[in-house]
Amino acid sequence: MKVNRNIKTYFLLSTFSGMKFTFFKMLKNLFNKKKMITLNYPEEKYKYSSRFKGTHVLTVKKDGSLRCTACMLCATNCPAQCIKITADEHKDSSVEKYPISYEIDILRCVYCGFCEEACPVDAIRMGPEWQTPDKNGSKFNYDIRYLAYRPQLKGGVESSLDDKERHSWGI
Amino acid sequence: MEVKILTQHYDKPEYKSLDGYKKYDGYNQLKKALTLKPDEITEMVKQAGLRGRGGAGFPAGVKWSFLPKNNKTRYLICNADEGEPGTFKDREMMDKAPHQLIEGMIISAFAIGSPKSYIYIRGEYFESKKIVEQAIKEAYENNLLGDNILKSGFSHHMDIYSGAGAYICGEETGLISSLEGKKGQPKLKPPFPAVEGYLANPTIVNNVETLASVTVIIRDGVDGYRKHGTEKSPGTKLFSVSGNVVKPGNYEVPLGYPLKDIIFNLCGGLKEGRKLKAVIPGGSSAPVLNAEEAMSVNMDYEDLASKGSMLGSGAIIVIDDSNSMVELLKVLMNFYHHESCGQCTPCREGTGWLLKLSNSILSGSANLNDVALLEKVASHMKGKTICALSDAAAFPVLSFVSKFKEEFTSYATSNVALKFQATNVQSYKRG
Amino acid sequence: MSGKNEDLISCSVNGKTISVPKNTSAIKAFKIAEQDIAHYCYHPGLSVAGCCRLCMIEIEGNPRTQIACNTMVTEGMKINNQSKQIKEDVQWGLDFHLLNHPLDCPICDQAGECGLQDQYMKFGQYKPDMNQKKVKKAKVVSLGEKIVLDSERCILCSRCVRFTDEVSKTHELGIFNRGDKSEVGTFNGKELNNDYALNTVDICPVGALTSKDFRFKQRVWYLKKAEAICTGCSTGCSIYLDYNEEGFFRVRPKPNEDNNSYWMCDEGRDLYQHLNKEKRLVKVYPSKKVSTSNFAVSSSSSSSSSSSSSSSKKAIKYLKSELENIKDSTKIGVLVTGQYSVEDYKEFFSVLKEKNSINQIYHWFDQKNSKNDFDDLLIRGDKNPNTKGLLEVAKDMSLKVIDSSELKNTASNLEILIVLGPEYKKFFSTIDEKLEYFKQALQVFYFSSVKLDSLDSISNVTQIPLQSLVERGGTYINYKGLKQKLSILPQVIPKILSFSQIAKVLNGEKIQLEPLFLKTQPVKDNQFSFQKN
Amino acid sequence: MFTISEKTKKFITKEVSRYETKRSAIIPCLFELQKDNQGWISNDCIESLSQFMDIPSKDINEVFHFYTMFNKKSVGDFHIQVCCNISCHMNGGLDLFKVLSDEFKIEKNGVSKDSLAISKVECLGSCGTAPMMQVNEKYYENLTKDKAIQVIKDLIASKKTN
Repeated sequence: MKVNRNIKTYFLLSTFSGMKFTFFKMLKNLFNKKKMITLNYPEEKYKYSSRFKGTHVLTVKKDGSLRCTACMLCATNCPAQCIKITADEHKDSSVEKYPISYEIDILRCVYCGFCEEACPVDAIRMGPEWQTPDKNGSKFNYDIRYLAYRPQLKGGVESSLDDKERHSWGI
Repeated sequence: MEVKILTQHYDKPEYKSLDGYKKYDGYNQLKKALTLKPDEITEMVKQAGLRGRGGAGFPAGVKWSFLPKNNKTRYLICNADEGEPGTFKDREMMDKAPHQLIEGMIISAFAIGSPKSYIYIRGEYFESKKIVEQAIKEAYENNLLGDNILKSGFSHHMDIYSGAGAYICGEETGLISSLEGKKGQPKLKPPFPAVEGYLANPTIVNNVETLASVTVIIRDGVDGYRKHGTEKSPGTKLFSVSGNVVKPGNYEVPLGYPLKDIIFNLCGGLKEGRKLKAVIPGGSSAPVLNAEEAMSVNMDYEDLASKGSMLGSGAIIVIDDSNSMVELLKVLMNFYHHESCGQCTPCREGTGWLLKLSNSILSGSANLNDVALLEKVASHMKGKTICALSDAAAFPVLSFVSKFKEEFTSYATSNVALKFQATNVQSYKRG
Repeated sequence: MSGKNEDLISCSVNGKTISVPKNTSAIKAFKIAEQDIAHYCYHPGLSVAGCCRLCMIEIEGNPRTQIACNTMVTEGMKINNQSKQIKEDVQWGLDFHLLNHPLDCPICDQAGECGLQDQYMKFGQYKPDMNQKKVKKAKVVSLGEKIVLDSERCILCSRCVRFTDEVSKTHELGIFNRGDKSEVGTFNGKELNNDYALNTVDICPVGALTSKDFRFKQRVWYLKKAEAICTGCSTGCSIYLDYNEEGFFRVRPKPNEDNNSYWMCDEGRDLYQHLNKEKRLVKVYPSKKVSTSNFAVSSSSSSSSSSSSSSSKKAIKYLKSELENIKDSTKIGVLVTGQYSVEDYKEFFSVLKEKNSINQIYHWFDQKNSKNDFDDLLIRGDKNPNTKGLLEVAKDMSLKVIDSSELKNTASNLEILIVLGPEYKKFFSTIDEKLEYFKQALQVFYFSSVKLDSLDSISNVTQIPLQSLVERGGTYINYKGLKQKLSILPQVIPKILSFSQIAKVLNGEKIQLEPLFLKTQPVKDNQFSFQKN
Repeated sequence: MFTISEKTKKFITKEVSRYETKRSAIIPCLFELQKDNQGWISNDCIESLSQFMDIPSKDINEVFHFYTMFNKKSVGDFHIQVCCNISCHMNGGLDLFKVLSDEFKIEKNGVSKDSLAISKVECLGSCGTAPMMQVNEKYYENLTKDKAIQVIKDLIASKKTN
């Protein structure tokens, strides 16, 4: 029998048929949590690959000093021109040149990774973090203290060529 | 058997002093030469075909004829630096017959009309320097040097100058820079020394033996001199034989004399139980000959050139089968790296590279393409620098590697795994 | 030196036939034919060393390859350096140069203009076989307070040694040791401090000699190059000024055959310092003595805190009003130094002459006795770049030139003294003597582009900022009458007038102030990436 | 400041006038100076020589560092120079060097207690009589291990007597 259009509109048959789909999905999720597609963020976070291009990290040598020699190649290669470096003479003559200030204006950064490619001494890397909110605008100018020594970097940044192997060579 | 012309009276100790030298027909050639005209003497030397005995083998007469006709003072310099490894003939000539050299120099100076000449002697030869100085003093006292020599109107002054230990000062222009008090670094050619040499004056640089042979040419005349040796390389040559032979020493034989006779007859052959492995015929910078080539070669400029080697300073280094060619190459490369004057980049950096490569091959930490690299580096160093030291370093490498290929590869393949040498990655103290 | 004589020789370089004057070397022929040739030790201003062995050429009819810097061109000679053999030789020559060269490009100041980088890009082999240990030499050796030496980077081309032997004739630098252990250096710690020492930094093709003044200040590819004239003395050497948005960083000599060939002295290298903001006179300092009411300059009451928005224009309007109510021209004194261009003098004097009919100017010239001493290379006693120009303009406008020492007795009855102050303060030793005269005059208007701190203490001086010499442009006439034009550069400090604008204001016309260099420069393209100027 | 002895000063003035240019006299004067300063030349020696001969100290230092026979540091009374080039190497030049340095305990480029110094040098032009060595100015040829040791012992003994 042809179901009358009015019954469909008044008794909201199409709505309930739609809700049927989500209702059974909810039951399925209730009973076997592991198969659930979505993550309950922020407790569980998605694990990205080591090549993920997140917030920048300035890698450090064994003695904790910056690996960066202020050669300005990243600042030159950056299409957004958001890296500002000033260099100075290092006291220890075997280091010769090091940055006294290294700032990235993260609001203008397009996370393209050109700086990581340009760096000859692998001093700057794109780290795994990506959630970096902040309250006022001035905080988005990351300086050396944030880029190299922020607390989230406690365990060292895992990447294709980990620091531990290079530290074992003593550089 | 030996043909002693230059070294006829070397066994007599009094030949060293002036009267002893005069007893054996000494300084008569000078009297005879002073009667001739200078150009005649140059012509005689050119006819006699006397070739330079120092290493290049350039005809002496032709070199003398390059002198420009201008009124600049001309200098004659005797190259007694003798740095070529394996060579010790000049030292014996100066120890045993200094006057022979002085007489030859005065005749040559008269031929090219030079008022002043120097004997540039090697710094390490302290004793020889004393002997030659004494001889010069005697010559000055007997009116054989100084003004109006033997009343002939030709006046000539001679001085002796000692180097301070540099193989590069054996090269003509290196010697001239050293004489001028600068670092013994070779000068750019052109202009050649005959045109602009010592203090930009025309200069002729000749080896001890070349200048001494001039007296022989004057005494025996052109055809008397050409009696010995072959058509293209006439006269006799002093060969200093060293290495694994029973009786090493200086032997004067006519040019064209078979090498086999020199080693096995004159020098009493190898030590017993040893086989001939290789011979370096003309000083360390001459390409090496393996055993077969050495057996069949005659010692003159043309035959050695046909075998791919060169006569050079006539220092025969005999190598028997107890030595490893790679080790000898390392010794030679160490020599050339130590003696490179550092002026031109290919030679300064190239000799260092060759030494490090031969070291790594010898220590077994090299791989196959290191041997090929050794040859590539040597071939690209050759012929590109101001003086011939880079060629002198490249010739042994190319001849050693090409003629003893399997020995080099055996050293290299003993290290099968290509080890990654993290040689540059280490923290070093700088500044 | 450029061969005007008639006997020109024709020769063909890489197929291009050119005619060159007699006895030029083959490498100069390559430069005339604009053909690329790799070379390090050849420098047109120095003797031939022929030791880098890179400028190899093939000459038709000569089996061996020759070096171009030592071979003289003969009639009808055919030379080329394009053959495969030569290319391979140059590639290996470059490899030999880079054999013991340290990997210092990130920390080397020369990166971007380094001979090794440029010529390896053009002629290099790109597959290095070197796998042995490099030779270690002394790094960061300080040669005095101007230059730092790094002998690991040095490729021993001996240019600097030849410079100290032939040009500055002070024989400080030498190459010691032998073989690949040889190092450039001075003997026993002696310093490289002669007047022309920094030229060795320019001619060093690599980063072995770097100047302490420019050390790590700026990367070379950020800098733009402007041609200018050094105003340190009356030689007027032509120079390159390196600058970008943050200011001026470096002065380098520009090859100019008929004046300073390839060199410049070290004093001239501080020229860039007084073009930057720190040393400049940025805003007007009105004199305190005059009552601020009719000095309609500062809107707010206190005079010192006036914003510099358009105060210099108002200050000159005030000067105009002061000048109008002085009828007697002897009451006005004009004290001038030889530091400004011919156009500046013409405009300024013509206005004053026409409005106040002045007929004399005081010439502030400190080097009377040392005027014509000369160290037979470049440095001259007369430290003003345009003394000749000033005298010429004064003669054209029939202005009497009186020496500034006359001010001793005339300064007291002067009502207005206009001063065109010096830029190179260190050459004007008699400044404090002049300050006495300023005190006697009733009112002093001190025009200068450089801040003179000792003027603040004098009450009756109004300091008015001026554009610096590169922002004004204009022609300068050096000691032998050579006229040299300066190109005009964008401004570094806002709201500053040039002489033509000052003249217009004095005439009462309207002027439109130039926009500032920083803001208005539209960033059309990413000028920090590889600009090819 | 090193004071040049009177005898050497006279020698230098004679040498300077002996050659065409005074620069040619640098090498002979450096040899003389080396005798004055116990066998080696210090920077002060070069400084005073350059003042005395009025030649830029750079040129003298260039010549000094170029040649191997000028010693850069003290070499004691006897400087043993063992030839290690190709002919001497084949006849045992290297072990001669090892034997001598072990026997008299001379460490590498140092001076032993009875003031001996030893170094490997290049070809000394006496290959026929390999292996050989040069001590100060005298050649000792056709050496065997014990003959060489005996020679050095005699030298030390002779030094003690005079």
